[in-house]
Amino acid sequence: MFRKKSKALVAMSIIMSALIMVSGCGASKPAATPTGDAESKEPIKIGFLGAKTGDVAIYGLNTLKGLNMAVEELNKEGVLGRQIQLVEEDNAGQKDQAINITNKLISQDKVVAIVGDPTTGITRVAGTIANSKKTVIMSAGSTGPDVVEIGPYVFRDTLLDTIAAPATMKYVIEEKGWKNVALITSKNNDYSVGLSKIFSKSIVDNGGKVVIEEFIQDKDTDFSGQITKIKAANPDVIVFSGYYTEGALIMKKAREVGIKAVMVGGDGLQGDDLMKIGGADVEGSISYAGFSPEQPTPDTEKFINAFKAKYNNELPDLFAAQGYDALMLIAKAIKEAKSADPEKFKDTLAQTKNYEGVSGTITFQEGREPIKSPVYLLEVKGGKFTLLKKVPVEVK
Amino acid sequence: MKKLLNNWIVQVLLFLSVLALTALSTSIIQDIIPPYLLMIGLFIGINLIMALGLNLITGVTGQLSLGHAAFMSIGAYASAIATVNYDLPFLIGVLIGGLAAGLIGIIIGFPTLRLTGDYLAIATLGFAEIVRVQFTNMKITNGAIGFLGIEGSTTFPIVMTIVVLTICCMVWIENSRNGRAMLAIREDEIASSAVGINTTLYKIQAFAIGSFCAGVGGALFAHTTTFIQPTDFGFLKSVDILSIVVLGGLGSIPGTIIGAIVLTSAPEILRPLANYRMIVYGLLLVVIMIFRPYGLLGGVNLRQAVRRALMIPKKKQAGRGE
Amino acid sequence: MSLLTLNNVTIRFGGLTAVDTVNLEVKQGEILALIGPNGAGKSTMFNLITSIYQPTEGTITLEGKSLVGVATHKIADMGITRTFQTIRLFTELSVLDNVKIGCHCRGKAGLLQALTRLPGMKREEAEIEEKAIKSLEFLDLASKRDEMAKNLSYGEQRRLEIARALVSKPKILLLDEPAAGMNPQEKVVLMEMIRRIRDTGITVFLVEHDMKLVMGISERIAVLDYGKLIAEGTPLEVRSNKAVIEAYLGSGKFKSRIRR
Amino acid sequence: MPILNNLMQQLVNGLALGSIYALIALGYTMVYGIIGMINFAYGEIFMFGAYAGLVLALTNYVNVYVALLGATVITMVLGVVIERVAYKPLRRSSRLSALISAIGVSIFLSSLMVRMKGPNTRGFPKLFENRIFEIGDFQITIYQIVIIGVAGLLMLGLHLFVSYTKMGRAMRACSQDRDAASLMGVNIDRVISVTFAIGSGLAGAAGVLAGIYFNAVQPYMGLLAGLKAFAAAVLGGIGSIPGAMIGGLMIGLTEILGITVNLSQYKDAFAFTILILVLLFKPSGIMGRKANKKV
Repeated sequence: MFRKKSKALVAMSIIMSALIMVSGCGASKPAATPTGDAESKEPIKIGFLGAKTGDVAIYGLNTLKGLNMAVEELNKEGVLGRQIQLVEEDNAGQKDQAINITNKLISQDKVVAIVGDPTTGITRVAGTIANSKKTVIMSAGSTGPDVVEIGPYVFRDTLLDTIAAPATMKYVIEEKGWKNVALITSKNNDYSVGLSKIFSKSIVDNGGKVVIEEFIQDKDTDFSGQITKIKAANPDVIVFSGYYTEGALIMKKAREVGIKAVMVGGDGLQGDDLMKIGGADVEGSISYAGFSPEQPTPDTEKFINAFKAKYNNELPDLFAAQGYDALMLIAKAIKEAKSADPEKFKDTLAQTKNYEGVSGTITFQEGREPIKSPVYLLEVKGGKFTLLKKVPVEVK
Repeated sequence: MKKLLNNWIVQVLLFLSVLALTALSTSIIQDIIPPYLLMIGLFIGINLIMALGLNLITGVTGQLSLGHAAFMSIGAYASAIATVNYDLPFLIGVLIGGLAAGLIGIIIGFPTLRLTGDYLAIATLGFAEIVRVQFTNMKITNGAIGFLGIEGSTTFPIVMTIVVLTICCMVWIENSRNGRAMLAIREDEIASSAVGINTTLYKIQAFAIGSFCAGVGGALFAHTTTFIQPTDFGFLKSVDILSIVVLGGLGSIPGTIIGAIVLTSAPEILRPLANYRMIVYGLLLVVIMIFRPYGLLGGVNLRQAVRRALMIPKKKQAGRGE
Repeated sequence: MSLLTLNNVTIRFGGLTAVDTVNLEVKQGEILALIGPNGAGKSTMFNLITSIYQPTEGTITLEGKSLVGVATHKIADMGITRTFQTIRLFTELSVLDNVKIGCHCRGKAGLLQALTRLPGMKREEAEIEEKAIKSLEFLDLASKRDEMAKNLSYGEQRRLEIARALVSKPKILLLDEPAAGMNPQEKVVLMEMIRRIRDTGITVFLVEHDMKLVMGISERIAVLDYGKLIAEGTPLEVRSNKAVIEAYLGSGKFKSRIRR
Repeated sequence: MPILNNLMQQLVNGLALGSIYALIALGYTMVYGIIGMINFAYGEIFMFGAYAGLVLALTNYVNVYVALLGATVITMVLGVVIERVAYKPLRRSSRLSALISAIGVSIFLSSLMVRMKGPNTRGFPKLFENRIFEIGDFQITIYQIVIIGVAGLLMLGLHLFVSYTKMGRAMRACSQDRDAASLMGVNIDRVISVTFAIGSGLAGAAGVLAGIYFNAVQPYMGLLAGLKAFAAAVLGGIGSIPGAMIGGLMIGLTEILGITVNLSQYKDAFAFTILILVLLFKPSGIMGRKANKKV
């Protein structure tokens, strides 16, 4: 009897504390927007697919931040006189949950388009379903192969590495004269593995040499072993194909042991956290992006300012920018097609040319593969990404 | 009548007709219910197949394994290689997935099953990590980039038929000389060997069958998602499957079924909680364990409970979760 | 005729010699008791016979076949089963299942049979069940067959352990302190039971502290002290053996044990 | 001899990494030794410690010692609360129920931290200036010295505490036989609480040290660190304090040496391969007592 009572007490206290915590955290949650607009036209539903929990949550949550910005902005005027309503679901980075969510969003919530997932793997899985159910899906981060090939409803608005990475290596080797390269790959990150392949080919093509190749894993924190070896190999430059968090940590360690070489990487390094974590140690790092923060289009500037205002002075990262653009592109296509029917606006969307998004100027090629032109090479200077070089890209 | 039912051929026919009925009814259901629910049902089925395998290892034989996802991944990759690289039919691929996992289970089992309790747990955990790293670095699996181009051949009727088949096999094993030996090992290893049970043999048998089930589950998973990466089979996947078995009630087949239903649909049911979903999920695990430490159906004799429920004409159902 | 022969058996754990050059024969069809103070090495002897421990020196043979180095689980098949000093039942299983498991070494069905359920397997299952029920009836536990083993009383648990060991029809039954924790009435019943077991042709070898029981049923008694066999003979002989008396009187521990 | 210098440098790297594993492993070993349960939420306590240190360090008024102490105290309380709420009701249940409960706590804590602080990796403010000492051709940073030093001191302190204090004696008694200890007048609840407090405190301290050394704090940092620390505890012989230290150092060194011999992509497999090999040849771990089979 006593034991039962104490158990009940324990459970009560757990539930109570959970409630308190939930209500405490709840304050910061943006209000959902099922607006009772005077037009009383049903809102256009857009699904968000991405991880809000689990170890890839950061990419999903950042995409979502950008997405929410876009919703807010679009709803000031409405799209075709209707409001945009975002249906967010968390797939925790797991494919089975992603499948369930994609089905739910399409068959239950009746969304017309899905934005997400930031990772290539889940996009392929969700893309197959969305395509077969004739719902537009736009990934705001996937860079791997075999995504848009799934079918006419699958899009992405990322900067593809096949163009930007060789241009970057050409610049590094020819203009900077850094021929001896230390190449670091994050072995459990598909983006990094794919990008490293492109990097190592273009290093050789441009007359450079990979003097040492090292591997890390995403979420690693200790790089002392790799850095010690890199120091011994004495490279001119460190090329890292992964994301900004690991990039910053690698550079911290490198500077700690006295390596002077700078880091060069892909658009995965585009994140304010690179400087936040890396501080002075990432000064001089070179990476590429679809936009230049020094010569921002008015839209980009507006976006950055609004983002900072909304999210506690935080700067948007690449995922936030691409998430924002993804929805804006979809909304534009809906407006132009004058229809929220995916079967109709998907064609309008596929014909997008030179759209000036906040993550770059986007053109969808034949087959919906995006091109962002020009590509900007950026250097970290004074804790900011600054323009180094503009590389135009040919649009077929 | 009773005599007829005891005839082996009649029983086989009966069993086959149950399988056929399952396949038939599920393919009708498939067309009626919305795809969202159907997919949840499908994943419940896949998780259940894997959980039944783990139940045999951990629940029946008492060997704590924290590496079930490794066997799942072996089955997934083996079947994918079979159907994609060698153009074998889907069901053969599933069988190959199961056999590959079972075989590796035996190879791993020989040395590690000498360990007991938590030492075995950590060894299986370590093994799973090694497998994951191996798949990340192999050419044929395409590393972190993932294995592409798997046909989406898994269907609801196939999964459900395999589920029924698995449940039947598990019930038969448990009610046989083998199953009793496995239960005895869980209860007391020394007494088991004193009555002549070759403990190593039966542990490996359980491990092999359990791994086979995980491999089959993995194969079905791969042919559902059509694309697999090593990160799909991390430690947390093993934990998911173990949670199903423990939550349902260790060693209880109906418990495992309930566990699979509850835990596979819990993240979906909890979806409205949005950002607090995983927080609540964590709490839920704790609360269920505090109130039902032996699992939802642990220590419930289902046959007795049903009999009691039938004798007293009350609507109360036996052993309902939640 | 000698059934089980221990020849110069010695086992050392580190520096401690638990059993020291013991020579002992267990004869077909007898009731033999092994007595001695706590820590004399009695249970260790049983563990040596059932191959849980391996002797450092010496040989153990059953009908001429060596038991040294034989895997523990094969011992039961060869015809030796046992009970344990601290009861080791399969507590979460039913009484009937406990006894059925005792039949394990007499069964043949493997995984294939379990999954095909051919008539042969069912016949075997039926036989096992029949044997198990008979064994339960023999030990007066038939009415408890569906109870969980953990719910039995202490005396019932002891009997269940014997039933489990008996069901495979061993040549020798090793009983490790079967009367421990029993009340006087239960002990009387137990004595009767042990005799009946012997009457079915099974040799009984027991370790016991209860002198009344030992003297009452044993045909021969062996006395172990500090790992050495100090006496062997009929109850009458042992009772009047000088070495035994010395050990009994000389060791306060042992004396108190006798009275119990 | 550049290779030798490189090796020396790698040994230092391995020692520093190993010290962090060792600190977490200590907590595992203590809890396991006394109540025989795997506290799976341990990695998350480590993570909470790191965040507590971060929050304290960001207040600007705090130096490294205060951050370390504050995080230790916070995680001590956290550990005790977790034990009371999630484990104590399950003390008499099967080991697996407690394990699942611990997994629940672990999911709860990491998801809670994501809600509270976001999923980003956060940098750790410099609590003191880094300095590099050159010894011959290899260098050791002040961070590495502090990590190895603090870890060594905490371990020594713990060893002395368990060996020579009354509470330590009670702990050892509980690890031998909890019921007997209880009959001898040892307050089991208190011993377990103290065990959880000390173990969690160590994990919290390790969290702050890891935050300073790696300069990174992340809500999911606990999982892999916890698994490896658990492996370290088993490797060294679970229940043994010097064992946890040796196990932690061994795993740290193995990882770094794996990188040194050009197998960095297999780094995580290394630790576990060594673990399995050791278990197979010496199942009770390096320093573990051999459990005699009692019949």
